[in-house]
Amino acid sequence: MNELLWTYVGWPLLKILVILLALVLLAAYLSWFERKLLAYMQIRLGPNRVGPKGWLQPIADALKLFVKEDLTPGFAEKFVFLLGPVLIIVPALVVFSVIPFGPSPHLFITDVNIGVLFILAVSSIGVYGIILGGWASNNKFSLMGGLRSAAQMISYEVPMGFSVVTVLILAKSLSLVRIVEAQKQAGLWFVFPGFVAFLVYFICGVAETNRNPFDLPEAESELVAGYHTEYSGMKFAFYFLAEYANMVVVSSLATVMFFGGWLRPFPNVSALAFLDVIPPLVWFLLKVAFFLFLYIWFRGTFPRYRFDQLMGIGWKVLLPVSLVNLLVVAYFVSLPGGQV
Amino acid sequence: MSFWGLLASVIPVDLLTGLKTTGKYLFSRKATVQYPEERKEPADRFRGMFGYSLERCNVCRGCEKACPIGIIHIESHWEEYEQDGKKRKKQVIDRYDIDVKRCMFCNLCAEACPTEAVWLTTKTYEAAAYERNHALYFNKEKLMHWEGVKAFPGMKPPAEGGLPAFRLGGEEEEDH
Amino acid sequence: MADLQATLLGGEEMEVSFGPQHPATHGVLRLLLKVDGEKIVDAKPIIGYLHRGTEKLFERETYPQCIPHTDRMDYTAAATNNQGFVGAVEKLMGITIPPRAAYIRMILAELQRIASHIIWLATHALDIGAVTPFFYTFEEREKILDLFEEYCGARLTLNTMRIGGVPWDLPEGWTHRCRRFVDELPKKIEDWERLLTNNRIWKARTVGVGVIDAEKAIAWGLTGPPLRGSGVAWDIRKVFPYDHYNEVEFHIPTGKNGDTYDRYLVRMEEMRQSVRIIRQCLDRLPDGPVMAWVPKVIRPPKGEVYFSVEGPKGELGYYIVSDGNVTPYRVRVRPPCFVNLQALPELVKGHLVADVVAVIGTLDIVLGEIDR
Amino acid sequence: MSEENKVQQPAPPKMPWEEKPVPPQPQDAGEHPLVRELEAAVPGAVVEALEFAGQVSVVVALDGLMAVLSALKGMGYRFLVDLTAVDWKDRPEGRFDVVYWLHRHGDSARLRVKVRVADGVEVPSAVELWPTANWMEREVFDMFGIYFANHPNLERILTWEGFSGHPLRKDFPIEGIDTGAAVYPDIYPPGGGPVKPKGGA
Repeated sequence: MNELLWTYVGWPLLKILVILLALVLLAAYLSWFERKLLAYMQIRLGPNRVGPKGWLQPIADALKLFVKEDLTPGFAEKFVFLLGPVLIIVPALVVFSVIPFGPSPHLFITDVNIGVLFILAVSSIGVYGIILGGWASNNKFSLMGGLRSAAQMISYEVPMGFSVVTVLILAKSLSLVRIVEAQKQAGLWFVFPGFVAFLVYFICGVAETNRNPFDLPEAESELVAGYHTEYSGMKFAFYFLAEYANMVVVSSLATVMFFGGWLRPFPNVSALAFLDVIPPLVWFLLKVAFFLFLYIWFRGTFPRYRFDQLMGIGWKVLLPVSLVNLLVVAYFVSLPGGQV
Repeated sequence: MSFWGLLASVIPVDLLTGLKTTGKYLFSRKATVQYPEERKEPADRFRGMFGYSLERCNVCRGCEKACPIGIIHIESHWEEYEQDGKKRKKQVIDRYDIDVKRCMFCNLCAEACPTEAVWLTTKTYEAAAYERNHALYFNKEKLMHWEGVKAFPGMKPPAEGGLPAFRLGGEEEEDH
Repeated sequence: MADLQATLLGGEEMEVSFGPQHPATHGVLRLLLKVDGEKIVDAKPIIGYLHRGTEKLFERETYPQCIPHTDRMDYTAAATNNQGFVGAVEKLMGITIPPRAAYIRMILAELQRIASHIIWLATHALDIGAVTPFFYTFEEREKILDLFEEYCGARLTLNTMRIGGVPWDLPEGWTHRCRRFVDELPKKIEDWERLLTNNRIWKARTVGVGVIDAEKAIAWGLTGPPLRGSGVAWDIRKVFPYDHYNEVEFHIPTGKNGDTYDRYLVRMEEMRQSVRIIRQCLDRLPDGPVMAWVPKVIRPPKGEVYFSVEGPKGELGYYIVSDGNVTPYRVRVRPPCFVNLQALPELVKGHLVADVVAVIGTLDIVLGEIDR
Repeated sequence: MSEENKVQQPAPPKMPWEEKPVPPQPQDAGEHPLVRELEAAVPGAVVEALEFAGQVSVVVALDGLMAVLSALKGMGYRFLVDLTAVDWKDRPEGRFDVVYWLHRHGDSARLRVKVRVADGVEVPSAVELWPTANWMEREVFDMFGIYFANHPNLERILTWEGFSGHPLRKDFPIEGIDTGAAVYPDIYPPGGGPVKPKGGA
């Protein structure tokens, strides 16, 4: 009985707690990493005052946001205003329950056989947080930010879905663990057969997380701060955290679906076996870090698209490209012996 | 669209050049000056905190007249004294106030001064205060000692013999 | 059809108060936008938040005392403001300034033009979402400010020209450092252009945005880069050369389409032309005095004079009416930003909210000068 | 150096910047080509023409202003550089000068047109001819209180709605007026002068 309790309640809870904590810390440190990296690209030093070399800056930021006065504008719709941050942070964290960080069952919370669907479904709830937050603030800039975000997320969900389907065809499974294993069996990362799908996926991922060059919902120079203009203190911290958590999700998914998750490059080439000294978890994290670096690099380099152009790219470029790509991949897979 | 145009739109050379540029700067020398620990030394002609020398001042009131916003306030009286058996009169300063909080550091007072008794080339700029009305209102004692002003390293307040780093303005000419 | 669309799809128009506290309005400009969704139906600029009554203030000050006040109008281009004012008074009094002073003025003015264009580029790119050029450009601007500091002791509000010349000679080694700076600058400009000029996102945001043709630009009184962007090669430095601009070679860059992208290209090229002018000035810098003989008390004769210089933003004119006193009777500043901003509703109509910030950026306004 | 040498070498000629400046003199410009051109287009329009420092200004009568301005625009003056006003407080023939400063691109000719108006008299608006006159006229209205007839939107531009007075009039005190906008009068006394210690002068 005791053992049962441990297996079904204790251990999962512990794992959830660890991953949650690690995730929140990761998101916080991601912001530090971003500030530092951006600063270095912009020939300055970035945060370096709190703690040694500025290592404690995210903690200081978190503390500041904790103790800050939590303002609710007088004209805001109080309940919905409160609901917004909750709706955005919860899906962002829940998604992590199905992401496998490594091959051993201790390294993921659960392996759902519809993992990809689960992620797509849950993460789209996040958009409600943005829309509701923007609407409830009763601020025109927030409203515009919320609307932009809604339109953006909906339009980019479609090509993203199609590019994910490409992977599903290749892996013949919806489970994320199975997808990685399929890549191991095939002996090659899915990014090679599905390069176009990967590109579409990553562009959509950048757009879905509202990051530069698609950071329209919070475009600072146009909409002040977009949907979170009126938020302060912890509520703002939730939005902030969710954005970074979402970045990690998109990067993790890209890693799992296209870059072999925890696998080393060319998992079946024995000449590269010496790479196995690096444990799978580290491989996974390295790949995720690379995508996060890309995110920040983009932010440091590109201007911002305009709203109509953003929609144009989503519907007129990415959607047809992902559809055609899907058809092509499906055709090759359906050929006799077309198993990748 | 031509083939090359299509190719150019597929391969985002323009975006990659941008990424290359920022990537290059990622490893370049950083421009930040870590302020309280490091300080850039202002140029010799840098116009900062006032220096004022009571001995040099001959109360011509040129600075008071030259100031565009009238922040210099001078009061004086005549005193008789004997020199070589002759009775002479000289002006003695009672009050020499500069309202530094309103100063725009235009240097017109220093240019008007025939004796170089007031100057701005002190390299000193750290005069911030929590309360500007009194902390940044300098009378002649405060001006001489730079009360509440952090002198730039190497510079001394006029009372301790600080001299201008550079003579900025004021033609060399005899007193009148 | 359009009517049907309007009844079916057209919602209510929304009024958005864009500024005066807004990150992209370059100070305290307020725009009252009427938007239909994100489309601009009407824009009404509301200005005056920074009005300090400079023109009234001039009537109190003596002529030399006016100069520091001119610094504070277009605070990103103090040297050209000084140049305009002292030029007007010199014209009023018939003063010829020594050639060395004129060349120093030209060097300062061109450095200031580069510095001003750098601020424009930095904020313009920032408004369009590119953060990084801001820092690259400001590093160069810092070098210009260092040169200013070395010459006149101030970095922003320079007060660096006097009626009859410039107050001081160049410090030792200044020309050398200035030359080194102008030699390095073109490489840096290339770097900035690599981030923007061919970038498809930058092009998407600027090409075809805020178009104004030459005819309209003249009617709206646009001057400076906004006018040149529309294809009118018109520059006070060429049309009414002041100082010694007739002795240096440079060309006036012009655009074709009069859109934001062309104005961007014009300004980038102007920086290069300024470098070219500075190089020539440094080569030719004559020896001699830097101040003309001027009376101790500046008391121009009765009369009125209008004198304009090509500021970084456009034609900056000073109309001085003198009644023979030591203080001007009336000084009118013809602020280029004020006139250029007026065309903003014309430029943004029918565009989206995001284009408003692009257009504000491309007009390169400084509220200190608009409100005076 | 001997005495002879000194005599033989005449003093170098003074450069223009070493001499006392000669201020420009006002001249009658009735015969100036720009004025004659205008005179030919609108006979009898020019009341007075003056050239000073190379700049031509013509004074026209208020009733002929619109005719003159539209004629000038027809003559190629497409660019209204500046529009402003000057307050001559006690002048009998009208208190204000409204000044138009026009530019022609073809030959870079510039012409200043002035019209004298009394306080309270409306000046026809030039917005129809040059749209750029819109804000300039608003500014003149705001600063001088000169009304422009047929202006599309004549309201204050630099000061706020409800501000009383017109700041650039000569009878407006240079220290400003009490608008009730002082924030902390006890800490920052009105007038803005140096905070004088109590009991001081």
